[in-house]
Amino acid sequence: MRYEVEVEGHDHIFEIVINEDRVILVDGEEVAIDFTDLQAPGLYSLLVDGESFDAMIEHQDAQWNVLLRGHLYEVHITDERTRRLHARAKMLADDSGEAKITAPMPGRVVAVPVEPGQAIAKGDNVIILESMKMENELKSPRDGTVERVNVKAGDNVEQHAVLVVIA
Amino acid sequence: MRYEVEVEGHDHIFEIVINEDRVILVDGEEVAIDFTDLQAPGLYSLLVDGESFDAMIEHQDAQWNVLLRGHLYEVHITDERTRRLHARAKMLADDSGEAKITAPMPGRVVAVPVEPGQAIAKGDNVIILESMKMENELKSPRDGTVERVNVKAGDNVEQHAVLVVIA
Amino acid sequence: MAETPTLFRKVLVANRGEIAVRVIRACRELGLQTVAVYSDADRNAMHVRYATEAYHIGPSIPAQSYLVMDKILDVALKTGADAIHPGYGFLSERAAFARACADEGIAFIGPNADSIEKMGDKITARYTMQSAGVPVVPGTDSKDVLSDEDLRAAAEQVTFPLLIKATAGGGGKGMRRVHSMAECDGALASARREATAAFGDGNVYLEKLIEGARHIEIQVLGDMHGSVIHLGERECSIQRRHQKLLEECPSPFVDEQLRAQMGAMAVRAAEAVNYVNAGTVECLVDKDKNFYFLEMNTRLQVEHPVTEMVTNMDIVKEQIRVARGRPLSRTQDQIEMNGWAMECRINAEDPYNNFLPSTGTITSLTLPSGPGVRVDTGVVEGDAITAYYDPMIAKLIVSGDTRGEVILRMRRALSEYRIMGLKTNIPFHLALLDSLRFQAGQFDTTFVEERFSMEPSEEDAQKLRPEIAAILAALASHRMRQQAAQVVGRNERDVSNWKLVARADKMRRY
Amino acid sequence: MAETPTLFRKVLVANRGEIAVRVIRACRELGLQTVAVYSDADRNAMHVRYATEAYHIGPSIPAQSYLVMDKILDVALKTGADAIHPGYGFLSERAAFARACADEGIAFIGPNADSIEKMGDKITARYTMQSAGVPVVPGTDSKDVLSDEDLRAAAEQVTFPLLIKATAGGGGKGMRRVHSMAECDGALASARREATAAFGDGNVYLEKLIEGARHIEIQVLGDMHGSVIHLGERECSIQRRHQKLLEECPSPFVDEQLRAQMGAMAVRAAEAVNYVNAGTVECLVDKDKNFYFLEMNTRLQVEHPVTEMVTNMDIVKEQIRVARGRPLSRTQDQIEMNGWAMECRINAEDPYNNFLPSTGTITSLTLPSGPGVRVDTGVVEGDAITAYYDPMIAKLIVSGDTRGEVILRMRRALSEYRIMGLKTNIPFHLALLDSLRFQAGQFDTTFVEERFSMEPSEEDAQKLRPEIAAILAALASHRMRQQAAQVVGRNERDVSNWKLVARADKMRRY
Repeated sequence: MRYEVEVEGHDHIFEIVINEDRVILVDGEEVAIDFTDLQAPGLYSLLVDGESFDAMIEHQDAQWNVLLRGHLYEVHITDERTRRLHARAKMLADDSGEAKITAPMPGRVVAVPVEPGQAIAKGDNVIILESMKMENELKSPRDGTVERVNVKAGDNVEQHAVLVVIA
Repeated sequence: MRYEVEVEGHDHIFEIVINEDRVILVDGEEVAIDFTDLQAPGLYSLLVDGESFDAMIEHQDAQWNVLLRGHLYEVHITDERTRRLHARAKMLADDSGEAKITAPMPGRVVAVPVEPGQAIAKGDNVIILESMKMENELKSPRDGTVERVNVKAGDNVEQHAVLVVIA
Repeated sequence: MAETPTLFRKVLVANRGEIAVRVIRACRELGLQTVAVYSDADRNAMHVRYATEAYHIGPSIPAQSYLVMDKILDVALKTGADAIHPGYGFLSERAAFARACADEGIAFIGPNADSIEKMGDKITARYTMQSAGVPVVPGTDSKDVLSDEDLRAAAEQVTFPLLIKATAGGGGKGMRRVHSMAECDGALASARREATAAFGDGNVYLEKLIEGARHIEIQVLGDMHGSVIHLGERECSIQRRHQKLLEECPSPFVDEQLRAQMGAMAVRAAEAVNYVNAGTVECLVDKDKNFYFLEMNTRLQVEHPVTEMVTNMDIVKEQIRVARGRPLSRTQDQIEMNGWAMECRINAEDPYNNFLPSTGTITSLTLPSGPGVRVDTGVVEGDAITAYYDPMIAKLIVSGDTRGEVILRMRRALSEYRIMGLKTNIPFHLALLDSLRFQAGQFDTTFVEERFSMEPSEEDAQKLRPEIAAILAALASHRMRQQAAQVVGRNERDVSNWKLVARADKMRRY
Repeated sequence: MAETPTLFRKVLVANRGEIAVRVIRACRELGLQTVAVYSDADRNAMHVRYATEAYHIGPSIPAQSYLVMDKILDVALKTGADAIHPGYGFLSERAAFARACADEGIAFIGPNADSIEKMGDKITARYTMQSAGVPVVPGTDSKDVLSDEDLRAAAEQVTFPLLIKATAGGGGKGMRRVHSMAECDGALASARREATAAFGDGNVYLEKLIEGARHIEIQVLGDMHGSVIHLGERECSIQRRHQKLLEECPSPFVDEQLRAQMGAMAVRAAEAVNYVNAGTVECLVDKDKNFYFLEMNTRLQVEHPVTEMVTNMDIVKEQIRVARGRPLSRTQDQIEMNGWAMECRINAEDPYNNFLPSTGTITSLTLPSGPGVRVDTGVVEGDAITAYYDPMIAKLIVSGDTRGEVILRMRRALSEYRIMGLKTNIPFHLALLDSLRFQAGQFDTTFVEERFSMEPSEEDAQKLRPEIAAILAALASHRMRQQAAQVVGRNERDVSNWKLVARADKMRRY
C-alpha cells in the first residue's frame, strides 16, 4: 500500500510504502521498523533502526494528529488519487466557501458582537461563549461577511453546534 | 429475582431479593442501595444507606470472590432449587469423589513424591512444581489414595493441567 | 481564644475532584471517617469511592449541589460529622457557611467567619491591610460601590495600564487588563458579567497594573492559641488569563532577605484578622523586589503541595490539627526549606487550540511514578470530564535537590503521563520547561501570554522528527485498514480475545 | 585508583521490569540517552518504550536473552553505549560480565570484578570478612567443595537447627532450614537442585540458624577515590521462604549506637574488598543486638528506595556519578536520616492460596498516589505477567514523619492500588499492617511463616461485613444476567457505546 503523507508546518511530504511487516519504504529508501499498538487505544510503540518512539495518535478522516516527544504533528494521509482531488477542491474552496464557527464545547452564549451582513476581518470576535465558568472568545478564521447567526445571548449550545456562518 | 447467598467461613446464608433498582430485600428487610460498575471490569461501587464500599469481584460459575476492604470473601450464589440439588450432590461426593491436583500456573515438574495406589494424608506433598525460579509444593486437599499420576519429573506442564488424581 | 482539643471522629468533605480526594486521604491517614457529597455527575468519582460514606446532594450544576449550604449541612447533621473541610472554591470562602457550621456545633476546618469576611471583600481587605502597615497595590480607595462612571473617573487617577478586579473576586474571574480609556467600557461590562456569574456580585474596583511583576505568595498557618507562622513563598507567575498553570517552591527570584520580609508581612496580615488555620497571602513583587499585598486566600490553596514537599509539613493534616484546637506542630524556628518542588496543573484543555476546554471520557490513563513524583488527582480511567466543573483534572508535583533536577524530573514525569480520550495541557508544560527563559527563572506574570509560544524554538525545531510522525501515522492508518478488513470479513468475532474487542471498539470511536 | 571523570552520553540498561525503568528514569533526569534490551515477551514493556533505543536480544527465557553476556555486549558496542547498568539479578553479580565490560572499554555501573568475585562466593566472603574482623554466623569453615557426607558430618558440629545455603547463592534460592539429621538428606537434595537451576552451581555450605534473629542490612556507597560511606540500615525481617516482602528504613529495632556499630562494620567490610559503587551488607541481628555478617550484595538492592526516602539521596544517580569517576556527593557527616519509609513488594501471587504465583494479563490498573507515595513499577495496563520472570511487578514505597504515620499511609495506598486480571499479595500486606505484632515492631525473620495468618484476628473479625459481600456478589451476578439478556436480545449492538462494549467483553471473560 502506498501513502502520501504530508506533515503540516514542516513542509514535508513523504511517500511511504507499506507491504512487509518489518521493512517499509520511505521516499524509496528501506527503513527497518517494528510497530505495535499498545492496549490503550491510540497508544503506539515504534522502533526505527532501534530508536524507540512512543506516540499518541488520533485521527478524523484523513487528518491525523501525532503527539510525539511532546510535540504535536498534524499529518494528512492520502493515496495519490485522493490527494489530487483534494488539492483541487481546496483551491476552489479557499476564501470562497463558507466558514462555520462551531461550539468547541457545550456552553452558554454570553454575547454575539456581530450581526448578519456585517463585514469582519480575520481574528475578530464573533461569539463569546461561557464554559467551565470562563468566557471564551471565538474568532473569525478569515476575512468575510457574516452570513448567518444561529444563536443569541443566553442560549445554551451543544458541542459542535454551528453558531455563526461567515461567507 | 431471589438469590441464596452463602458467605464461606462466616457461617452466613443470606436470602437476597433484587427487583427494584434502589431497594433490595436482605433476609426480608428492605435495604437502600446504589450499585454501579466502574469502567474496569470487576470493579464495583456500592452505597448501602450511604456507606461507601469499593469492591473487586470475580467469579467462576456459582463461586464468587469479593475483595472488600482488604478481606477476601468467598461467596456462593444459587437460587433455591439449585442449592438443594448442590447440597445433595455435595453430600454424596464428599470424601468419596475424585480430587484433582492441577497446575496453578505453567511450570516444570521437579519431583513427584507419590505413586499410584499409595495412601496419603491431607497436606502431604504430591508434586513439586518449579515456576518463576522457585519450587512450589502442591499438597493433597484431603486423605485418600493416589489414583492416577499424569506427569513425571522434568515434564513441562500448562496451567490447569491435571497432575495427580486422589480417590 | 484557647480551646480544649476536640477529638474528631468524622469529617465531611464539602468538595469534589482532586482536593476532595486529597482531604479524604489525609483523614484516612489520621484514622478519621469521611463523608463525601456528590452531584449527579460524580456518582462514580474517586472521592465517593474513597470516602467511608457518600450522599447525593443534587444535579450536576454546582449552584444546585456543591454550592447549596443547607444540603451539605443536612448531610453533616444526619451523619453526625464533627467537622467540615471545604477544600478550595465552592463554599470555602463563604463566611456565612463557616458561621452556619459554627451555629450547628460543627467544626469548620478553616478560619473563622470574621476573617473570611474581612479578607473576602477585596476592598475591605485593602483597608485592613493598609491599617496594619502592609503595602498594597495602588488603586481605587473608596469603600463604596463604584458605578462605571466612578470607575472611569478613578481610572484617570490610577493611570493606565490598570486592572479591573471583582470585589468578591478570586481565581482571575471578573478580572480584565485595561490599557486605555477606550478599552474601559467593554472591559467593565465583561468583567461585571463574569463576576456576576461567578460570585453573584458584579462589583469591581481598579488596581494599578504593576508591569514586569511576579506573583509570589506566602503560605501561613495559625492556631487557636494565637500563633501564626509562615512556610515561605511559592512562585506563581506562570499564568494564563490569571489562571495559574505552574507553581514552584521556593521562587528563583526570592532570596533569604526577601523571604524573611515577605514572611513577616504575611504573618502581620494574618494577625490583623486573627487568622486561624491555613491561608495564603498573595503578593505582587516588582523588578526591584518591592512587594505589594494583593489578596489573602482564606482557605487551602491549590498549589499547597509544593510547600509541603519543601518544608516536609502536611498542610492538610496541620489544618485538621489546629481545627481540633491543638497548637501548631512547629514553631517558626522549626520551619526549614529543603530542596525544590514544582507543580504542573494538568487541565483538560487544548494548548494547540487557544487552550479551549476539552470534554470527554478518559479512555486510558497512565500516571507517572518513580522517585520524586507525586500526583494529586480526582479522576481515574473511565471518568467523564464535563463542562460543569473546573478543567483541572490533576496536579503533577515533582521534588528534588535543585531547580535543575526538578525541571528535568518534571519533563520525565510529564512524558510518562498518558491521558487518552481528551486533550490536556501536558504539551504546554513540556514546551514551557524547554523554554530558556523559564529555565533561567526569567519570567513575570505576562510571560505565558506575551512571550511564550507553543512553536518550538529554532534550536528545538532541529530536533523535530517529521519523518517519524509521518511513518507513525501511515502505519497506524495502515493497521486500522487491515483490522477493519478482518472484522468485516468475519461473521462472528472471536469473542474470547479481549484485545481484538478493544481494537474493534477503538476503530469505531475514530 | 583515582580516575579522570568520564562523561557518559549513553547508558545500556541490562535488565527488565521495574528496575530497568528505575534506571532509565534516573538517566533521563541526568540527560543521558538510554539503550534497552528486550526478550520476545517484553516488546511492549515500559523499559522498551521509555528508553531512547531498544534492541531485541532473544527468546523470553532469561538464559537465552537477559543472561547472555555476548548479546548484551554486542548491543552496547553497536550503539556506542559508554556504560552498562546491570540492575539487580541477571548479570549484576557476574564478575565475568563486569570484566568483559572493562575489556571493551565500557563502564560497568557497579563494583569492580574482583569485589564481585570475593563477595560472590559465599565461602570466600566468610573468610575475607573474618580476616577483616567482621563477625560472621558460625558455620562450615572449609573452603573446599563439600560432599553430602562432609556436610552431614559438619552438621553435627554446627548443631541443629541450621541452614543449608548455596555457595553461589542469593535471594533465598537453594536455601533450606534443617532441624534434625533426619531432614538433612532431603533438604540437601532439594537445595542443590534449586541452586543448580538458579546459579548453575549446586555447591552448598552450612550456617547455624540464629533463632529469633532479624535480617537487617546496611547500604554502602564507595567511590574511586577510596571513600566508603554508609546510609544506615534497612529492616528486612518480613520474609517468606527467604523472599523479602516488606522493608523499612530505619529499623524499629536499631538505636543510634547499634546503627553506628553496624555502619562502621559495613564500611570495614566494603573496604576489605576495595568496594566501589553501591552495595549492601546483609546481617543477622539476634535478640541481644549481636550482629553477624551474612553476605554482601554487590549491586543495587531491590529495597534501595526506602533508604532514598529517609536519607534524601538518589542512590541510582549516585551510582552513575561514582561510575564516572567523580567523588561521592556527600561525606559520612553529611548523611542525615529523617522520617520513616516502608516498601511493600507487590507480587503476582495469591496470598489466599499458599502464595502461588499468578500469571495473566493486567486488564485494569489504578496506581495509588498523593502525598508520601512512590510507586516503582515496570508494568502498565494490558501487560502480560508470565512465568518467565520474577513475580514482583511493583514496589509501593511510602514515606512520612513517623513509623505510625507510614503504616497508616501504606494502608491507605494499598487500598487504593487496584490491579485486575491477576492475583496479587496486596491483601497480605494489608493483613500484615493490621497485625499488632507488626505494628509494635516485634518480629523476626520467622514471623510471617510461623506466627502470621491471613485469617483476621478476633478483633478484626468483628469488622467483617459478610452481608455486604453477599449483597455485592448478588448484585454483580444479577447485573450480569441482565446484561447478558440485553446483548442476546439484540441483533446489532449499539457500537457507539464504549461502556457497553467493555461490559460485554467483561461478561465473556467471566
